[in-house]
Amino acid sequence: MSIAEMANAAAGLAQFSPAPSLLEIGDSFWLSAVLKIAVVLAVFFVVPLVVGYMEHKVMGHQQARLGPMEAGPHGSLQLVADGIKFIQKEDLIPSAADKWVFAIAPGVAMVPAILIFLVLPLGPGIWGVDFELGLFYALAVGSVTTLGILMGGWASANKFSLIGGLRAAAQLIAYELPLILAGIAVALQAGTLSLVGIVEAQSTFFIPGTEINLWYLFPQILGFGIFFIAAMAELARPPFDMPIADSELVFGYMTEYTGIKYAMYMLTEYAGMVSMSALMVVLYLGGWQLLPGVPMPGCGGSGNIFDCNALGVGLGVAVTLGKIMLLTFLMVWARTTYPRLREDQLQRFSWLVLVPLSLLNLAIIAVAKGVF
Amino acid sequence: MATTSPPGVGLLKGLGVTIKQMFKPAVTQQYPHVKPDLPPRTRGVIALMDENCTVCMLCSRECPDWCIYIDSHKETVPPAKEGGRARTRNVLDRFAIDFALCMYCGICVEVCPFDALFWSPEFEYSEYDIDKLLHEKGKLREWMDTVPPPPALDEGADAPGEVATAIEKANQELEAAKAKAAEEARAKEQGEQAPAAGDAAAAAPAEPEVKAGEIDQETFDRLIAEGKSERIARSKAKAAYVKKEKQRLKEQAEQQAAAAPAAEEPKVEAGEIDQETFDQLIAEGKSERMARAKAKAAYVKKQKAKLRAEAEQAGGGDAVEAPAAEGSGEAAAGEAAPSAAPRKADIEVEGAGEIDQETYDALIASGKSERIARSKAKAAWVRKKKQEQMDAEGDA
Amino acid sequence: MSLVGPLLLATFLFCVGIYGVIARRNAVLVLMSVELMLNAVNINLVAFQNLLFPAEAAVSGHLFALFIIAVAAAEVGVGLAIVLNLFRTRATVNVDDVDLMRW
Amino acid sequence: MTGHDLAFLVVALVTGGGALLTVTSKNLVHAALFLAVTLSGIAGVFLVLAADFVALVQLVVYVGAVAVLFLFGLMLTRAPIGREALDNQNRGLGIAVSGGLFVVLSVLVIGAFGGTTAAEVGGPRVGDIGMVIFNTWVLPFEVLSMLLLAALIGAILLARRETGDSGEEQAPTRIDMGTAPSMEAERMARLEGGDDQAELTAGGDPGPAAGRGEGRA
Repeated sequence: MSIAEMANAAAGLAQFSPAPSLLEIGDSFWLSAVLKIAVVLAVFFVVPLVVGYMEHKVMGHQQARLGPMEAGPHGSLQLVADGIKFIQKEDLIPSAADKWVFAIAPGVAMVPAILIFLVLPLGPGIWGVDFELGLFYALAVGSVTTLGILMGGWASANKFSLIGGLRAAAQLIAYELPLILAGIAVALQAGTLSLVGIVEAQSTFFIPGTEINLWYLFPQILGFGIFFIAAMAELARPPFDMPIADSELVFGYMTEYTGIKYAMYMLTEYAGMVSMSALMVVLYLGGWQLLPGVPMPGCGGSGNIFDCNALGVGLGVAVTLGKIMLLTFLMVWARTTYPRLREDQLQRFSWLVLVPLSLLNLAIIAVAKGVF
Repeated sequence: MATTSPPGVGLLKGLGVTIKQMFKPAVTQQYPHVKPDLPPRTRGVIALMDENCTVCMLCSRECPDWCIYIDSHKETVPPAKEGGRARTRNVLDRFAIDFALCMYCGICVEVCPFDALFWSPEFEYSEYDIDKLLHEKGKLREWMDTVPPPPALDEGADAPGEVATAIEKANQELEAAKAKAAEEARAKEQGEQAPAAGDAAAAAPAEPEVKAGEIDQETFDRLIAEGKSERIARSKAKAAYVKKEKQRLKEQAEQQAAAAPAAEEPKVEAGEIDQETFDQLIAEGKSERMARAKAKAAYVKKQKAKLRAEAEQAGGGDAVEAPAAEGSGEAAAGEAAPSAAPRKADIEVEGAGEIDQETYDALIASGKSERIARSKAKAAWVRKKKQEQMDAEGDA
Repeated sequence: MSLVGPLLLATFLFCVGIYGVIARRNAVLVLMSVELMLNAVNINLVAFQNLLFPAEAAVSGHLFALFIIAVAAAEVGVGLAIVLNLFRTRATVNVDDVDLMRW
Repeated sequence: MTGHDLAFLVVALVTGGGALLTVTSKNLVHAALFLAVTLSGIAGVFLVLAADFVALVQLVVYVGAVAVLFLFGLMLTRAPIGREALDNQNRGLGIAVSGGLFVVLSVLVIGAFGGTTAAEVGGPRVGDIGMVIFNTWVLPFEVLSMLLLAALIGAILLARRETGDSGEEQAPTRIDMGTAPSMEAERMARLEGGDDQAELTAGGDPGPAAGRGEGRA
């Protein structure tokens, strides 16, 4: 027994063993790999479309409009139609642009957005990998998107694009800090970085001295608020959309993009909404659990959320997607309500409000963890 | 001092506003599926009633965008009367409005003196090609069908100017004829002749009015079935109804006439139309509006002729005189009337726009301007008339 | 897995970094080359730890790699601040031009 | 040649190619982007070496922050294009030194570890790293955090435009940008001629033109 293992044993830390994914069928590596990729891609391409449609309709109704009504029943196929339109559009590249960088920048932004979905648990057993560093992985991979945006802004050979790209980069760096700090507090409380492990830890978290099960939303309401705001800023969603502020910068780093590349940037944004919401669901809202303390129908295992039959799995996925929809609805709601911040207000808000608050949150959680 | 609320309350209030708005009904109009509810006199597009156009070019000249194109040629019209002068008139060849240039100011509609241009509420005439927005008179004429009828007059309002004039004129002539008839009757009475026709005329039942606005359902259905537009069908059906009604009334009148041969129409009703003329014009493809106007004129003319004939009948052997009196024109009629009914003379004399030809010629010859000459001649005419009237009174 | 591969890659990156430091005149590029050299060292540390002493409990290789990453981040932050300041005062970022201390 | 070796070969080629292009690229921004590729490749190398945590730290710190910081630096200063603007006259020397060093080190490495292979690639779990940091290495760790804090404050002080005492802001640098991205030669000529459009922040410096003039003389 090594020193580390002894230390682990002393600290009560168990060695990590990944929870198996339901998508692993038998011993076939390739079959399960293809299945996982298919599921991840399906989620990546379908759920953002639903979120986008929801945004159209919610924004419309909140602004006394109807939103899309023509494509499909109540405009439900509007984004599909948009996608077809984007594919048909001419792919313009400005003559002064840096061709290669301009061409690959949307891909650099989009690929990390896909990769995040690999570790997000959508239901009992419905995940690509239960990665030991899942939370860290999601935040780390997400930070690469910055590079794609900066590349696009610089390569467009357009001052609006450049300013937009710089703003985006500054904003993403500034808000990554509170995001990660809030995430660390959750990891601290759960004792693991694995997203599945965090869900499990929430199902077995009780108010000290009682039998009342709670999600991390309640002890970490401050952290949740910080994470939510920082996530909106990370995604450059209004009211934090300074990088594409259309009244000042035309369309920021996307100004010169058309057709499929533009669609890739947009898909990145909406997929980011979905993945950030899914992260919040996992970190604060108990993953696929119906309600705190309520065992999932058709499930057994630890905290009554694993070892599910078909009903439990279906219900779990539905609950997760429902929570994601709820959170994205909150984002859209904030978008229609608040005006855009100014660039200096944005930076000030991050460094002078969110970062100290997230440090405070972390300290509170650490002390509480030590005490109880 | 403004009341301060704890920070964040404003943010929540904002969220409340948007969420409340979300459950209120939207104000969107689903346009292509639901037609907009436009005000009745909406200015959508300019329609042309080409029969009314006299190629005066006023619209084209007033147009700030110069978007009206008019071509015409002159035609010589044979003299209306034997020995008269042949006249020329303009015939419209082309009337086009370029709606790509038009700014919908409506000056052309305002300026048209002959009611040839109208605002139509039609607005769905967009094109993919800007060239196709140049619309010729055929298309402009089609839009005429979408022009709503003029708004109804207020209760108790004066009749429109042209109608009032027509009525007045007809009444004048009627009065003149009556007066003449009465005079003749008096003359005859003096010669111990038959009783006055005038009384009989007064006693005769008036022709019942034909209600405008009713349509002949049969005709309407048939036309709709033929694919005519609803408006055209309606107008034709109206005409058909009027025709039928007139036919019926005529038969009735004939029956009455057979019963009372002396019956005649006491008064020329304004608004009545001559069905024959109307039908003929409609059959010629003239617009309903035009046909109606002409038919009205024709009716008035006919009525006059009828009255005259009756007067002649009543006058018996003096028939030779009457045409001569008519032939001397309206002045003669106007002159005759005051002698019979002096109380109306002042008004009629003042209201008339007749000029004294002698005075006019003299003034023109002495180098006065046409305008002055005309006004002085008018004054002279009135003076003369009054003189005559006074003389007549003196005679009486 | 062979240990030589990572070590050779590290060597290559280190030499490329040296070339960059010598041959580049733009201060930002020089900083980049320094980063390359630091990363080469990181590869060495991790490779030795994981391939040569996998059962070692002290995991010093990983730790030093993490420390180097942290120091490198600090170095880049300060370095770029200096370069920015240099650009403000001299309107140039060429290291050749910054020779005020040369006698 | 195992699967690990094959995977390593692929990421190593990407990494090495990226590094080579970083130091030879004629475009400053391209160089920074190639550096990002190199750093991502190194993260890949760490993954192949089963060092997940280090790989992710590499991704966050280097690709997500340092590369972006470099790009920032390039865009805030000017990014001239062309070999003359980026390289000095020491290319031959650089090739000689680095080439010689590479040969020597390669021979050494192959001689020392030529036959060493690991049967199984495995690394410590993140829990182990945490335990070691906060047990054995806690003092260096704390010192490192102090270093980071010092670097943070230092960088802010260096980059701020304010002067130390009054806190007043100095006039921003005005720079004649020229008409094309690469006007280095022209600008230099103008500097030499004393017709300097670049207005410099005060600091007791006699100014580059005068300073250089003395230096050259």
